[in-house]
Amino acid sequence: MENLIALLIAAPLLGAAVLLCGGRRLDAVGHWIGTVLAAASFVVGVVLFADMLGKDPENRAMHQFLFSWIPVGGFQADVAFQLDQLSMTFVLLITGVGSLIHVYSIGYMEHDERRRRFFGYLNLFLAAMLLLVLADNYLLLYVGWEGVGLASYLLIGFWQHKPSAATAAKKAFLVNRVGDVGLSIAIMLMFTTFGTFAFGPVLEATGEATEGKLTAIGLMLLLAACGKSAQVPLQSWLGDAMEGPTPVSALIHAATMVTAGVYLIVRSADIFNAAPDAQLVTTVVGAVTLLFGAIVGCAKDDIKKALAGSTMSQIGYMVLAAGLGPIGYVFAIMHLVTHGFFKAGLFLGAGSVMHGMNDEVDMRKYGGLRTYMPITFITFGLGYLAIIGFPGLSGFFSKDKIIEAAFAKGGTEGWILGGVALLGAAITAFYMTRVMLMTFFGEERWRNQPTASPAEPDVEPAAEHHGAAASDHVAAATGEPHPHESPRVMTIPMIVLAVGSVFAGGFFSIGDRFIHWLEPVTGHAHGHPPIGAAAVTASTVAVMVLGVGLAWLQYGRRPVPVVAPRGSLLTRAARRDLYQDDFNHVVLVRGGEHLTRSLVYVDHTLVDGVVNGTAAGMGGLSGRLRRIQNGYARSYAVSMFGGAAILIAATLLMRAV
Amino acid sequence: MSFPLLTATAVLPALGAIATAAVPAARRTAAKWLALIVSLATLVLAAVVLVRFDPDGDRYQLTESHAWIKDFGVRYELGVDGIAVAMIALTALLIPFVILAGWHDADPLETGSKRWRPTQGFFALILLVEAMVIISFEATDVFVFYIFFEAMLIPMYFLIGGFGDRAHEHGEAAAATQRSYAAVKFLLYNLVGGLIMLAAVIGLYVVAGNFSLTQIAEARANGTLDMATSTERWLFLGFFFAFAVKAPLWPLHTWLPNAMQESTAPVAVLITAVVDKVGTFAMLRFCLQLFPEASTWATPAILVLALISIIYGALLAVGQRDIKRLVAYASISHFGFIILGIFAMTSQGQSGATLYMVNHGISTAALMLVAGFLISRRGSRLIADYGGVQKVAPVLAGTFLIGGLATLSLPGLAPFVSEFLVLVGTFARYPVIGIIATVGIVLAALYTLVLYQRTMTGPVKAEVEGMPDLRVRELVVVAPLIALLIFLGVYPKPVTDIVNPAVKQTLSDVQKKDPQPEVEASK
Amino acid sequence: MNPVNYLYLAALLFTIGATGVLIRRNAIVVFMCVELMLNACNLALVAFSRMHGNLDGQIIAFFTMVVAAAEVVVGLAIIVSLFRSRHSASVDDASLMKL
Amino acid sequence: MTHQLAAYTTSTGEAFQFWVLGTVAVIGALCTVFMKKAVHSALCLAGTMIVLAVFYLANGAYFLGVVQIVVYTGAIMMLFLFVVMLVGVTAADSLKETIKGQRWLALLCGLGFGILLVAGIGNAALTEFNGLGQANSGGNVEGLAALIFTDYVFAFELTGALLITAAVGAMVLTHRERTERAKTQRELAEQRVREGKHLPPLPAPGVYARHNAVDIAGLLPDGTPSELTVSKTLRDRGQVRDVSAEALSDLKALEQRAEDRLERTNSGKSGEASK
Repeated sequence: MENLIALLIAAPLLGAAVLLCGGRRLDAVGHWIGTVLAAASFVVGVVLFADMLGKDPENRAMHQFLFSWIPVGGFQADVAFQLDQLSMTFVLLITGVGSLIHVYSIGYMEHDERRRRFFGYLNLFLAAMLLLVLADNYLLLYVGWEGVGLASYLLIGFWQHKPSAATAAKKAFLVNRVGDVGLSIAIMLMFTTFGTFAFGPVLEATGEATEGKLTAIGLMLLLAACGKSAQVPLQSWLGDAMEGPTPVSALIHAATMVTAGVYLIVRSADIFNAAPDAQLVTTVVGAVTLLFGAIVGCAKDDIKKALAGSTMSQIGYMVLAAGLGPIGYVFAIMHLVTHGFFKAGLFLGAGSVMHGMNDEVDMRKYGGLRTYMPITFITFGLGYLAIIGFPGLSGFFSKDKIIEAAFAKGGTEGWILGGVALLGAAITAFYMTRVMLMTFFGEERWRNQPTASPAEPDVEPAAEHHGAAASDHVAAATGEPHPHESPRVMTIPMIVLAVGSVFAGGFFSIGDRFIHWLEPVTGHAHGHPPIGAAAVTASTVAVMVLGVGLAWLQYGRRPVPVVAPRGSLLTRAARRDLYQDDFNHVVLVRGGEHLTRSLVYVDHTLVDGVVNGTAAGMGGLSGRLRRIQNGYARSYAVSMFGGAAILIAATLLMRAV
Repeated sequence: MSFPLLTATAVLPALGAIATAAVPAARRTAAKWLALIVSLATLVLAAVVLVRFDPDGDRYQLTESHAWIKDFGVRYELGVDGIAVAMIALTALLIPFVILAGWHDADPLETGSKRWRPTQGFFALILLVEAMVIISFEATDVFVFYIFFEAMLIPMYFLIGGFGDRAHEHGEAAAATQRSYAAVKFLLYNLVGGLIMLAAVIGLYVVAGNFSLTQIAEARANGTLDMATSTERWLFLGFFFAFAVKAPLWPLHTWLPNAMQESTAPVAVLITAVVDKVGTFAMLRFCLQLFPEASTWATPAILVLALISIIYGALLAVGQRDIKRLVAYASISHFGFIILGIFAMTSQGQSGATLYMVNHGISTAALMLVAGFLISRRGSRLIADYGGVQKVAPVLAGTFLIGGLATLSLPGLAPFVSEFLVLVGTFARYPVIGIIATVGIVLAALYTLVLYQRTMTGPVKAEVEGMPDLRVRELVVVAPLIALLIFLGVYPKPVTDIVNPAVKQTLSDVQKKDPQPEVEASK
Repeated sequence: MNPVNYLYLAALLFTIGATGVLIRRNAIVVFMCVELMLNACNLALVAFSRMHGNLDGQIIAFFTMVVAAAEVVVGLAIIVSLFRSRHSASVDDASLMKL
Repeated sequence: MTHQLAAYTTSTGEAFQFWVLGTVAVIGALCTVFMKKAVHSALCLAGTMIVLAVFYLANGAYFLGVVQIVVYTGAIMMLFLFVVMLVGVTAADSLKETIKGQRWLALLCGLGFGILLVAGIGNAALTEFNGLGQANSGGNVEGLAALIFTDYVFAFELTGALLITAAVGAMVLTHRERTERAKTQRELAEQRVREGKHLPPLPAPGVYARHNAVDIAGLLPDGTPSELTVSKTLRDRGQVRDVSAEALSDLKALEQRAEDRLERTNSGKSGEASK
């Protein structure tokens, strides 16, 4: 059984290799190869899952040792896999959602000439992500960690002819690199502290290490998590990452990759448990981010950016939960899974809407679409209900548990965190309702106005890259859009995800299935909020209704202006991601440019100048010296004579002394 | 006595060089093929060396020793340890690609010129450099090493000054002046270093009475030869200076950008991937073995310089407008990592450094050669002149990207392994330096991705339109390198197995042990 | 008086001759000064031979004379041909010995 | 007795001789250096050499003394003089220094050198010495001969070879091989016609003169001297004597006398004649 683990990764990896090296002759079948291999990986996952269920909870973990990777002295890095409940959860999520999105992409990317490569990248991503969650040591995890970074870089910048896309891709990779620094430093710390960086030994030995070291490791891991999961202060890349094709946003920037940070924290649970300070920082980061994302999400008119903000804030929930320790880990993962379902569904819906509207992403140019694309409307709606935590849907269960846990943290912290979580829930309800209303309800603002998508300044025909969108819109690309439902190959995945987002939460929570499932790995402690669980739940629902109501008052009752009003100070700030990017630009980019320029100057004038200066000096000196050679035999004779005199003097002195 | 394998490995390319130079003017192609075949044969010999070498055997194997200059106790002594084997293999591996990549670099400008000899000279010089580099990797006699360490400069000088990059914005004349400037700069820098080293070599002879590395190291080890501390330090500095110039270490680096910028891409690869490695290799073999105390004494300063090289080189790479200069500064940054690893005095650091030499050779070769193909197509080195190449020549762009990713040491590619080893090794002994050095990886990502974005992505520039994709010859050059990058990234064990014992030896020479982890984790 | 005075005299003459070589421009005069120096040497040699009480000094002086004769012959020949070629016997005219 | 005496000091006579002749020698040397004309230098040098010859004799080097006079002063110095004549006796070269600082440097070096030499001899401490008594007992020449033909025979032979080489060398240097055939009268004439100057042969020196020395330029009809009539060598040496002035005055006087004798009272005519 263990040997199957490698197969999980091998399948998509093979797909990537074949598709990327295959060349044009594979264009016809490329997408099928990719999808089939992804599905195969899912099947393997299911088989392993079944096998795992067969064993008793305590020793479900499986190991597979492939080969020794980097053996140098005490530094022993192996390529070995560990498949326990936690990994299994991710495996199923990644391969499952991944396969669905492969299917979806078949339709979405239909008319892109580079579809083969797109699927190659998708497979590459799957492989890297699986490696990330299956690795049994931090260094191998690091490989997957950067691998998903690479895949996301390639996919965000998939439409490379768009400078915006290329820039966004670069930005994403760089910000992630900053996080990676954290991860690698954490690994080094582990090596110097424990002499190893394999999960098992490290996590066992946490008890013996000093708390300071553990805190340091924890914080470094948190930094890494911030980078990957777009948490404050490294969140700036996620918004721009929406430049990528929508399936990418759904798979990488909603369902799986961005949750890797949460995985990292939960995986290192023992370290964090032993380092309360690190935990505190984690909760703070989570809380801040969930507000940040929510606020940003409220202001964005670009539907994908709005969803990105919501992703940010949802992951903030997860990080918050993970920071709470044993009372939170399980719920973090649970929310992660449910979020994987409904957020992926939402993005796919958004994609479906977009290409029904000539790739228009501005919600102000939508409206009343529910009649034109019913399936999209329904699936999107279910996802919407799930995310705002409508009782009975999956989002409700997971998020409510997190809020409870936050209160259960106890003390003022507990109150603050819980309060923030509640507030976040309200805002979530608000902006998601806003998205829903602006897109599917209200009057049809897209009527009689050409929509040249702001997403593509260049004049390339949409057929170049925008899949089904182009099929009947090449002609009308600049004219009035003709909203229509997407082909079945796209709707089916949306339906499946919708189902997931409806029932997953309930399925997990009933009888604490999920808790029992993960407990052996992460451990679990029941948290008791000071105001009983029921009260928390009630308040959650209450704030949810409140948020929905407010949104309805603002966007449901009055018509939505096509051109965005100037808005309040906060709105404007939120539109610009609370000026976080501008800060980066001014401080880092500009500063960096000046620094490099001045350094180039220094290198040329100072370091090089010293050398050239010496050379010039030598030349001048010799130029002076050669004047002595005036060519007159007599002057040479004088020097000879003088020399003779000096010699005699020398000999005499020698004699004297 | 057995067959002198090491000598053969070095002599074969030398003979090949003579033969190539002797090919009549009209038969250019024949000369090229001859050179290629010779380099491949050398590769075979190097492979034999690799096979015959037993990692767990004596320190120096396949040794040869003949009296040369009796009066000065100079002996023609050759011998390889794991590190040397790795470097020889790298050299022999890269040269065929260099030759193949430079296939047309020395062709006559106007076709059909009968009396055009430089083509022969170009390939002959390349083979000559290979021979000298290989023998300086093999020499265990300081004097022999010094001779070839210096003699290397002559063919390199002609390669840089004589066969410059024809792509120059100010025309051929300006290119020629720039070239000669670069060549002279290269020569002067390295000569100065070499002369100082010569003084140190003589001093060593005065102190030790012979030039044999093995004997002196042994005598140092068992205390029969004890130098005054000051003497040892001076000698160490003499040696180190030369190697630091060659390496190149900040602030002795300014010759490298000019040299790489002005020379053709294959020659640039020759400089940074092969010749410069002699410097770092010699630090490991000579500085540490001959002068252990002095090495430990100088470590802090050297580490700081290496750190400066890393950050400084990376920052300047970000600031460059010229593709080749950018790669050059990136190399400076990487050499910083190598030196950092060597003087971190941990097994991870030094194994990492050795591995780094190999990987950096391959990755730079890949990146630089693809860059060379790109430049040869457009006829300009300026980044600003490109854009959207990815759309016109996807394969070229893809290989370029992989080369770049290797340069920023992406996990899964070879350089990551070595870089991480170096960082861990440094961190284990000097945490602060380790952390600062880690920042270098962000900068590496920055300059690589900026380069890729500016040249390959975005709307297609008019001049780039219709740029042909990689030809078969070029693919033959690049594909194996990339395959090697991936293989060594996934399974570096073969190399580490060869290198580790030698590194252990070196560490024992300097009486250093790996720092032990605070918590002895149950494994 | 002590014969050492001869040596002093020789030294004096030698110095005068040398200075003359350095000062004069006319090749012939320069040449004469050289002869003067030679003679000074001879005087010293003779004085030495008297002091040591053997004839070796004189013999060396004798050889010096012979050599001087040969030298004069050749030297003067050179001067003559020099004068022929450039109508001047000044040593400064031959000032091509520079970079 | 002479031996004993010679062993420590010399006779007062010799001392007297030394001081007198030494002064002479030094003066001669100085003159050699500082005389403007080469001839004078040569003569002064000859004087110095003779003085030296005397000193040789005084030091018991009889053979050398004679050789000094015969060979040096007799042969070599004459050779010098001969060359000086060849190059130009009267051509005095200026003592003005052309190279900057050369003279001062030279004097400085000379002074320093001299002082050092003297100092060297001084602290060589040569007080006690033995004369040539027994060395010259068999006669100075015989003694020399014995040594030359025994110990120094090789050197002697070599000097012989050297002398021959020198003689040959001198010849080679001075003797000019005529590479092309000498031009005949006719060719010279034709050349002159071709060049178009001096169609008639060059005028002879000494025209209109009671002087007919080669160094006197012939006069042109208007009485001015013509350089052409004097040989080039003399011209180069600047040894042309100009007698045109007195020649003209003589002419005038001659005409005057003729007038008187013919008793021409015609003032107008006389006026014309006096012109």
